[in-house]
Amino acid sequence: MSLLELRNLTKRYGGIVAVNGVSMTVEPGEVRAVIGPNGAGKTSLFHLITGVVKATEGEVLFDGQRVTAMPAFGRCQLGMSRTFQITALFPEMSARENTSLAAQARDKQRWLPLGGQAVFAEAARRGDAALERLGLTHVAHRPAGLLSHGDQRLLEVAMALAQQPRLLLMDEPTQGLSVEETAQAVEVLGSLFAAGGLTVLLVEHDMEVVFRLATKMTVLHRGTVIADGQPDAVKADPAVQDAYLGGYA
Amino acid sequence: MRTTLAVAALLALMPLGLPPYAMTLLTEALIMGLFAMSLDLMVGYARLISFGHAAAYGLGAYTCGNILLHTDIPLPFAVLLSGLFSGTVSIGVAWVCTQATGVSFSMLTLAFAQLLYAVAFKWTDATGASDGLAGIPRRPGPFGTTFFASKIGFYYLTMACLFGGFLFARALVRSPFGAVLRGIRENEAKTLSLGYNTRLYKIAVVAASYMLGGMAGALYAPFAGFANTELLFWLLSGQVLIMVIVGGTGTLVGPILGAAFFLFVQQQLSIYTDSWALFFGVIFIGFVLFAPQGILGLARRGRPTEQHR
Amino acid sequence: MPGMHRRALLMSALASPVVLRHARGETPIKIGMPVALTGPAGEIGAQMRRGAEFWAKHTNAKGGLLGRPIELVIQDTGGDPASCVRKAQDVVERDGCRLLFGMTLSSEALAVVPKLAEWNAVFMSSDNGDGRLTGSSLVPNFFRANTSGPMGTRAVSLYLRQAQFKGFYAIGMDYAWGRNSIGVFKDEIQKAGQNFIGDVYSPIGTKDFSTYIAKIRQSGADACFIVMQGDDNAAFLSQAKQYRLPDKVQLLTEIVDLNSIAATGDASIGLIGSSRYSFTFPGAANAEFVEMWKKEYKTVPDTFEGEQWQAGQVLAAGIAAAGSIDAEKLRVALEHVEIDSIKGHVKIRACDHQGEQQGFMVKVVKKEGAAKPTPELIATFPADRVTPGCGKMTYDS
Amino acid sequence: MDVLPFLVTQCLNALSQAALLFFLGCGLTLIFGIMRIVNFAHGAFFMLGAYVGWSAVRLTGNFWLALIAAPLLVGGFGAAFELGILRRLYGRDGHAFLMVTFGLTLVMGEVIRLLWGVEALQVQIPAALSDIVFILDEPFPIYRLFLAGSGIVVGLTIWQFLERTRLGLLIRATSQNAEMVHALGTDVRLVRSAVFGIGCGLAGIGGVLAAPMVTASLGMAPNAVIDTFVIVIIGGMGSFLGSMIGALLVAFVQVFGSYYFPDLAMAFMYLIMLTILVVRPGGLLGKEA
Repeated sequence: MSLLELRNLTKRYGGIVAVNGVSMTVEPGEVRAVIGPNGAGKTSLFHLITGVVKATEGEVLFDGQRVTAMPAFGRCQLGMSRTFQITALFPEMSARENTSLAAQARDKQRWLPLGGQAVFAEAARRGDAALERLGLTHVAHRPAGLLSHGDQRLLEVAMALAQQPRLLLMDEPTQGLSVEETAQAVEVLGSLFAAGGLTVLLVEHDMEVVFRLATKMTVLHRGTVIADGQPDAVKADPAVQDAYLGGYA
Repeated sequence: MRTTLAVAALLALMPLGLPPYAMTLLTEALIMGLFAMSLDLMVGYARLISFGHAAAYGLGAYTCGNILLHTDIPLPFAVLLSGLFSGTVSIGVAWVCTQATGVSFSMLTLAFAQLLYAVAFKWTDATGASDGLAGIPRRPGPFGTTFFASKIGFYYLTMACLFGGFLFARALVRSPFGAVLRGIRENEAKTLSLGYNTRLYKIAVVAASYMLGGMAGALYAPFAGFANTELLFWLLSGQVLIMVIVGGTGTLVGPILGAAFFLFVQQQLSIYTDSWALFFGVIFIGFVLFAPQGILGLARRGRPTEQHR
Repeated sequence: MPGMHRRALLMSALASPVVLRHARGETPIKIGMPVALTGPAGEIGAQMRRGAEFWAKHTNAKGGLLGRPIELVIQDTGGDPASCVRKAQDVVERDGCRLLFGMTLSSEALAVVPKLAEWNAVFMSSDNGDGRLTGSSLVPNFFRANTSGPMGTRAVSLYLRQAQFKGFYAIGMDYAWGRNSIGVFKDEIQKAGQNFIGDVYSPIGTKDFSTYIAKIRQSGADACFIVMQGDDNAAFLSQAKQYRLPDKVQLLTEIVDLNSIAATGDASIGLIGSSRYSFTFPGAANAEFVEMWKKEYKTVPDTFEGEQWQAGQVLAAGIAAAGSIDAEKLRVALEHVEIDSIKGHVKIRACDHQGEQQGFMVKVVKKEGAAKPTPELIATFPADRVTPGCGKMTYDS
Repeated sequence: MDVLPFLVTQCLNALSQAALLFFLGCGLTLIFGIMRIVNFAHGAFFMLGAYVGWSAVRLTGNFWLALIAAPLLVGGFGAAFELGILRRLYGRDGHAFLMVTFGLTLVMGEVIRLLWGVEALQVQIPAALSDIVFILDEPFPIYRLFLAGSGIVVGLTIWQFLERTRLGLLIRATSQNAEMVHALGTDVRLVRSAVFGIGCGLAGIGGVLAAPMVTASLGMAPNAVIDTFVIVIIGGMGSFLGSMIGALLVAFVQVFGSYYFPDLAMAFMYLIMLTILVVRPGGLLGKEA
């Protein structure tokens, strides 16, 4: 069974159709990238998947369960963790507190109003492990707001990882990074994905990044899917070249 | 913990040396301190800036006043019950108010408090309308003891409520629940996306805050022997917010100090001038402009930062 | 200066030349006076303060009470009951007062009286109207030297028995006194078999009475009973005049005082009401008091100045009889005080601590050549007809 | 008495109240719409207007002069406060403004008390307006008619000002995109000071006009600021038309409510506000909160 399945998903804002009858799947273990030119509906699709906005039509299924009407935090509880296009952290907390708070969200006793030392210990353990996987252990005690741009990006990924997600959703993971920082981030993420065990859906417009990281691709154009498959096959698709890739290939 | 015990011991010794009027003032300061601390739970830990916290105080005071006037429930239980009642009512209030965020949230809380004020002004049977509830007694008990009805006994009851409330609030903000509140304070959208139902957490913290604030009001009713609509008025909401901000938000102790500070200064100034509110206003503007972290925040900034959660 | 308020110091300083000459070395008798000096009832509070100051000065000049000078500790309550409780507690605990004056509004007095036993203090009221203070809310340490709201209302209703009106409406300030007096009035009117149409209450501090006036006009009543004081009273009377209400409706009031007349000018002419005290009352005692007052203040005494003086005289008689200001002894003595005062004979009843006294009806008229309208005495009722039964607020016949 | 004359006079009465509330509401909404500041001190500026008006009438004996002088002074003070204090807070969150202006409310209340004393001060209605007229045989004060009229006139003037003048254009542009206006070479800071001053000045006009009816007194500020919040919240923060609708709604609820349901009038007003906020968090005509 697919981990994530979209059926005929549509979002209209007044008269404007942002996402138009999109159907696609994400299989366990794959790293799928959704690409498309500006205004293709990538961000709207991402919002529909994470639950930030509600679909006009169609269904979102996660692990066979219908989650179309479920609020964002509920989907997260099922195992969907996300990162933001513009880095979203808790700037005054240390990096370690950031990942710990993220990990705590997966604890059944996350709401415990008194005591809770065991909850904290477990959350810190998972958070620290995530920091280590992304090579951030050396900045663990620094306030998140004072980290470098690249590290902040990675910290956000670490927070998602600390939740041990079944599906990791990334919204333009290299947005706003310098060329150098992008290269670094891609390297870290590449080895992370290569290590296996993660299912990832990422939205990205930087082709370099997509071809380095993705194992599958979906191409959006004006709210509709125009191609889907292996990166190389998609790259060769004339419709895609026409709509988007231009002279890239 | 050691500091808390030392302060408790010091306060416990106060009745030995202070004249009655000073004990009255000190008791009122402790009540106000509890009230300000309760607001800090919302303002300092979840950035829920309430402009209507008098609602909690007034609810507690009227509830306790009615319990003491019309039943034989002993004073300490009446105070606890009133706090619980206030906390329960607030769940509805919070459900509505947390529809909004930011300044709109503040306005909604103000509107709610004013609605209660308007109702209290006309609901003669429960509130005595503009005449208020007079002659609120301090019922004896439990177990027939009249200790809490005496001036000193009442002081100890107030002290117990303040310290109990403080320990409860401190445990709350240091718990996993408190960690989520801190997340909401710094970045609510992110906290939501991590899988926390932030609205429930906000409603819960409002309820806890109203419960403690309600207890403070519940103590005030038998303290003054009187309760009227003034306890629901927006001016009180504003004053307590001033105490919290000047004392230092997100510190629990700061607002208690802020309340005591303003009460003593007001008492001293009102001997010489009726214009003590002028002083209130100027100090407050100064703090918002130059030291938004408050007295305790200033003091802590001077020290090397400690690892605190 | 621990335990001493600046205003208290000022008060004693004002009276000091006399104090020093007559009562050197004696500790003063401190009387706490939490009183509304600001807010809508501020003018009444100011009258009470002047009355008390004048009485204290006069008494100190004669050697004080029990050879001790009187010192007033005055604090402003703003007319707010919560603040009044706080200020009263303050003068008792901080300044050591065991005697209390003041508490301008009945709601303030109702808030304070339950505390009197704990403080071991006696409160002598000079203006509180609410009948419950000497009824259901009576406490042993409360005494009322003044005409109560029910008594004033009763005087009006007795007067109305000679008049013929088709229907009555009533407007009162929305607090203890207003609601209490109108309740008594309604009872009286209905017992007399007359038509009571309705009542309405305006919040304390109301400035715009247009809706209330419209309501009175719409009711079809040809007489309206007013239970208001201070700024609210003045505002209502002048707006009623503006809307030509007196053309259709005879205005009756529970209190006629000079200040309201002055504030409303000719708008008050024709107003009929009971008067708790007026400088126009008959008798040598009153004439003498008015003369003394004129000498001091260059004007005639107003309602609450006269009432406060009478309250002071009652308290003085009680202290003299008790030989002490101890609450226990003073209470017993006060319960048997009888004096001849500026309002005639006043007797404190042991049963409910109300001062039995005559009831007066006045009409506001402008005499030929006079600058201002004045209240003219039109009827007097004996004490036993206006004072209700012990602990009661209504009348049987 | 007939129902019709009663209804007509009460409606006129409500209109005159609405005019006063509108002066308050549109000033507050103007300031919020452009500066994102919730001015808690708005009631205090209203009160200041009444007191300055009283003094001006006393000094010059002319109500009309007071009607010009008071808003100028009050507005000038408002602009000065923006320059001296509020300016330091841009960049902080909206609550900082709410708190500072709350502090200002306390300070202004005390300063006014020190300067003018605690007694309520009566402002004489100008002779031309002090009489009454009979509308369908019901007496009605001319001054209230004048109030209702002035509300309409000022409403139209502001509307035309915003639509037709250069400063009006700038103000509207600033509310939409401050950086853009700044980039076009206009001093946005000056526009902000002007807007805060104009908003406060409007409250000042309201104060002068209210004074003959309700006297200048220290209780004015708290009552006014709460009513104003209700109006602006109902109408939608930042919406000029919304503040007009809010003022009318509140005035009619107050006048007819206190006639038919005197015990519920006040609670009713807050209930309306809460209902609107829950259904439309931005108010009737407001954008998303």
